[in-house]
Amino acid sequence: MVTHRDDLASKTGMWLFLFTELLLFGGLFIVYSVYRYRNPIAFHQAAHELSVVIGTANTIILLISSTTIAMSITALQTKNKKLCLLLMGVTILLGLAFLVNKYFEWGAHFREHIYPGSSVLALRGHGDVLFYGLYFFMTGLHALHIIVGLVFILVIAVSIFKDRINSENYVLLENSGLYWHLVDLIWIFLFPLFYLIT
Amino acid sequence: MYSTTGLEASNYVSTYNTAFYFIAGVSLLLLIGLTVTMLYFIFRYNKKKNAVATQIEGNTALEVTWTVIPLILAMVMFALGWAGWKPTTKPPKDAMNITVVARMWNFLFLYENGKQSPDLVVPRNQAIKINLVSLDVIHSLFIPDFRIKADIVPGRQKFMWFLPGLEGKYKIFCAEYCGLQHSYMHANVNVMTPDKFRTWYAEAAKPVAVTGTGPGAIGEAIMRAQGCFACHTPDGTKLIGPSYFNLWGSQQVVLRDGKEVTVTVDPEYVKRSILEPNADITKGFPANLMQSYRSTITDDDIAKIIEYLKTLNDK
Amino acid sequence: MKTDENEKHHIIPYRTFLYVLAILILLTLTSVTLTQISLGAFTVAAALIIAGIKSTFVLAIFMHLKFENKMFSRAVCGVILLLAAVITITLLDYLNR
Amino acid sequence: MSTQKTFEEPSYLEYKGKYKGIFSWILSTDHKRIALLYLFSLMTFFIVGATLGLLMKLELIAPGKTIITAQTYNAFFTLHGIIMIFAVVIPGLPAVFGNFLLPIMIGAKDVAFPRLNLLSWYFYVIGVSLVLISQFTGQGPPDTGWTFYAPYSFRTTGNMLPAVFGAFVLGFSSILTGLNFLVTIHRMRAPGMTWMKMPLFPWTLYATGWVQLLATPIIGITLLMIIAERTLHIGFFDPTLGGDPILYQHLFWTYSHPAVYIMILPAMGAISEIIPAFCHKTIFGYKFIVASSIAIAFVGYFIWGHHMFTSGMSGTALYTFSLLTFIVAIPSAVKVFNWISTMHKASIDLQTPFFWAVGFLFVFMIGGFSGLILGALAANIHLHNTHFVVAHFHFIVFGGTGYAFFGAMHYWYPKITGKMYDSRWANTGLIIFFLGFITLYGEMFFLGMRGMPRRYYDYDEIFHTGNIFSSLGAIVMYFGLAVIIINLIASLKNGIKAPSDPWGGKTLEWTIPSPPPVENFDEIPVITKGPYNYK
Ligand code: HEA
Ligand code: HEA
Ligand code: HEC
Ligand code: CUA
Ligand SMILES: [Cu+2]
Repeated sequence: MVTHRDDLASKTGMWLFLFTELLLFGGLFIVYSVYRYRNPIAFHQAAHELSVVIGTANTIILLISSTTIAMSITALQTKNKKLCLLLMGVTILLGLAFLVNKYFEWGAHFREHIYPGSSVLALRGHGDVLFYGLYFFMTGLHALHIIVGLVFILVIAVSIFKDRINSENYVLLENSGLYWHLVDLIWIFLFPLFYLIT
Repeated sequence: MYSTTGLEASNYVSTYNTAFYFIAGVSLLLLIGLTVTMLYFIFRYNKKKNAVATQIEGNTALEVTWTVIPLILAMVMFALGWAGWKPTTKPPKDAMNITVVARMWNFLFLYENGKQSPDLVVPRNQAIKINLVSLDVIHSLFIPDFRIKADIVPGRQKFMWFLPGLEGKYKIFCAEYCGLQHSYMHANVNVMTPDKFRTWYAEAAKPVAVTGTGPGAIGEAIMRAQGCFACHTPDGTKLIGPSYFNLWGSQQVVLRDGKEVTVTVDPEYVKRSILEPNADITKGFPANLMQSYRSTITDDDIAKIIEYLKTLNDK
Repeated sequence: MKTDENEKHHIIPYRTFLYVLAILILLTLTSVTLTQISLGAFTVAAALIIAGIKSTFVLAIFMHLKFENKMFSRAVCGVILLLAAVITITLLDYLNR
Repeated sequence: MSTQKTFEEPSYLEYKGKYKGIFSWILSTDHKRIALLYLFSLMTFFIVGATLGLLMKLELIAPGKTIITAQTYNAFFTLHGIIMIFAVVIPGLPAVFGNFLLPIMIGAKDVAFPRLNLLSWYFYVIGVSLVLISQFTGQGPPDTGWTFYAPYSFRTTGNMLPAVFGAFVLGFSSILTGLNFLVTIHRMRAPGMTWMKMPLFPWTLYATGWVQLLATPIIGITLLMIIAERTLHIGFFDPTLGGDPILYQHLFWTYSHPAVYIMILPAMGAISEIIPAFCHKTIFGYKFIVASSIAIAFVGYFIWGHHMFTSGMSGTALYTFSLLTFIVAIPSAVKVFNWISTMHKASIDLQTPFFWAVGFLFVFMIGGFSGLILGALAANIHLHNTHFVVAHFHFIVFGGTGYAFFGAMHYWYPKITGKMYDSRWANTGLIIFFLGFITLYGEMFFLGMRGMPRRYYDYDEIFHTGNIFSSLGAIVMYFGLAVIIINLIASLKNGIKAPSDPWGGKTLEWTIPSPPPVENFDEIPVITKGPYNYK
């Protein structure tokens, strides 16, 4: 009906959506601050059990993937479709690498019987239950966002491939980029809060 | 009517009244004033009387006035509310300590000498400090005549205090929704003269009012005081928990560590059911609902309870 | 009134992104090493400050806020302040119990 | 500026699109048709919720069991609360009248994202369906009250998951509507419509949009945590695992207090449209009304703690929350004074919508004043969780948002349907309704003052008399509402054709035909004057 295109509206909408995502995690940050305040020692010690190496690796993976998706926009703007698709492909691969790392990390915890509701965890005390509860819930929700972001990027890549999205009309690519950066931003905070408070 | 109880019923009545009646009074005046003004305008400036409206964009001086005056009024209201609340945090040093144990769905008051009572019995003019303990979900101890209420939150150390000033019997309600029998979770406050209280306090440590005679009467009285009948019936009707009817000596299927086992209801089992209810979960009933009575029921009591259970089998 | 805003886009050179990436990785490594040597109470603060700096870079460059209408950056600041205020008010309860 | 009488174009009601029959509605992306979809679903749910309310009142007419069991009563007020809050008053004015009128009032052809708009209606229907499904499946209906307080909400055997997830989905729907409106207002105002030339209803939708956007995610995550708590025993709010039930209350009210301003702000906007239209007079203090909307939205975000005064928060928190609660009352006061001043030296046309506005003012003041009493710490300690609170929120939610909804219904009815309604029946219904309302809820103030707790299936004999009055009021109100609704439905068939501007309104919706054509405007108008220009 209304055929007028308004890129700024689209981008505004995306930003507003990112705000809701921010507050969604914001709620969890509130929970985190309260329980950390009440169980400083248990949090401190539980954090020792997380692997800083994997955490750092994952941080760097996400940072690089953020860079590549940002660069893909420049590529499309300068009409370099091939490079653009390549960069998006790299982003997706890095996202998958992140998930694989996470999988092994979680797997290791599960093998030690550390997961929400486990009786082994319950024996270790309230602070540990809460730390790992938050850890699994927040990183899990974050991983879910990674998956959504990957699908989003994939869909856009297909559109670019089919020239439905091009150098004239790339606001959707920008939006998928924004979403991906948000996922990165949240990780930037999750990382120190869980891995570095030792 | 509750609000007519004397100002002295507790130390909070008068501060409550000050805050309440000041705000209500100012509100009523404003409500009447504004409504009358509005009706007057409607009457005076309706289309028939005033065919052409005068266009007025606004008036900054007026706006400022009706921002500032309500703001001042509101600050007074706030201050009165605060002033009335503040004493609730500071119990006098000589306050008498009582612990209330709240659970679904009854209150039990524990005194320092080990006495237990389903009703709160206190001497007049003696500050009372009640430590609030909940075993399952949030409850709230509410004494309307005293204008006081405090939530009883599981896992938290909290207290409330008040100074009863008038002898008499007053209602206690549970004011936080806590499930099926929430509206039946009530008790009384019994304010006595210090003398009477002393006698009451010195009576046998566990004065459950035994109504009947015969075997099991004491057991029934204990269970009434502990609130067992909120969940269990003696006559076979299923409430929240299994009925006691024909329970004694029967075979029960229970879940133990997630596995089904059949047990006989013997003294051992009843004891475990009362002290560690979550060890064996009767099939078809929810876990975690019945909480341990370790803090309030002794082995002796359990023996009496079993006595009572035995009377509930039809021969 | 709407059209011209839509027309101007800013093309950011690849170089800029790579510089930013280098800075971000450097900051990550700094915060990791910082927290390994114990700074006591400041550890968490340091880690969070670094995370703050990192996110500023991501927001400004990767997310183009620096080149976008001012309205966006104002809104982002507003939302972050709001979240901070909510956390503070919640903690008013917990810190003073 | 006028595009009147140039319609070869069919109205949005007759328009033949790609799809036929019901699909031309449930697949339409036209903001006007979506508004009607919302209207019908919302009225259905409202009648369900209201009937539950009536049944509760019948139960309470006497102590002991009257018509239903305790279990059913508990399930009823839970469902009543969830439906009324999440499915009726929160979407209420924005989803129905906002959708219909926002684009027209700012001179646009549709909202910014029409397909998203339709999607939010689907979320809405799915959300409510989940809530309703929870009633009939699993081990019995949810029985926690609409507040889902921990730890009861994961102790109960009621079928919580669908209900909680339904509320989550409803939140999503609300976010999408708010987002859509914000972008629409930012990007699609007609040329010349500066912020200070925008009518007040869009202004309140704008303020509401921000609250929807920034508060709803908090309840979203909280509800997810309740789900995780029940399924995975994650321990966040479970004291036996170290969690803190009070933290749940903090998170819940961080959303649910701002939510009450989601409910009332658009209602205030509608009243701000109705009053000048029937006074034939520009609104008094336009800028101050705008500013007060924003102030309410902003300050309203920080006062959630006044629902937790007896929970044992720290003194500092109590102090802060109580103080801010009193501050948030000031912008509401400013609005009331400006509305009443608008009537000064006006030329008032006494029509049904205006009566609703007057009724709104009266009951809103009572509701607001009782809110002040509850905001005072000393008074709250006694009144918290009594029927005084129930009276407060019915006065302000039903009396505020509900009256404004019905006022808006009668104000924009000609525009939406193209028909006039019978105003004698409309006024009769209003009077019966009003009398029932005051008897029903007025009495609850006194019950609460005497100490009758809320969510009580059974009560002490001393509360009996009051409850009889209150229950009779409910029955009277039931008839009033029936008259109103039947009249509106009957007028669809019998009403005479409505002109494009039956009341002499000046905002843009009155410059186009009734019902509006599909594209709203032949030509986008150019705005040069303020919204309420009666010169
Ligand atoms: C539309 C929804 C709505 C609105 C607008 C309000 C508005 C207000 N509410 Fe209400 N409230 C609810 C819906 C709403 N509330 C609900 C649903 C609950 C219960 C939830 C539950 O537990 O289930 C509740 C509960 C509630 C409580 C908690 C009660 C308890 O459980 O203990 C409190 C306490 O402070 C409160 C206060 C207020 C105040 C101060 C305002 C103010 O904003 C009111 C401002 C208006 C005025 C003051 C009137 C106009 C002013 C004048 C005419 C000028 C004169 C003014 C002065 C002198 C200051 N509300
Ligand atoms: C918009 C919000 C809204 C509305 C409109 C209502 C409307 C009503 N409410 Fe409710 N109420 C709430 C929001 C609302 N409520 C909330 C949030 C709670 C808290 C829940 C909780 O504790 O968790 C609550 C709780 C609540 C309680 C407290 C329960 C308790 O604490 O014990 C009671 C008690 O009587 C009650 C009664 C009513 C009644 C009688 C109506 C009446 O509905 C109003 C009268 C209307 C009718 C009776 C009839 C409707 C009309 C028709 C059916 C028309 C017929 C049509 C044709 C013939 C075409 N409500
Ligand atoms: C909050 C409700 C509640 C209260 C109060 C309660 N119970 Fe129970 N009770 C239950 C439930 C539910 C079960 C079944 C699940 C289980 O075994 O834990 C149960 C099981 C039992 C059983 C085992 C019955 C069987 O069929 O195997 C006994 C015995 C018992 N309760 C005794 C008591 C006594 C004695 C009291 C009071 C001192 C009491 N209960 C108070 C809820 C309650
Ligand atoms: Cu205990 Cu309600
Ligand atoms: Cu509130």
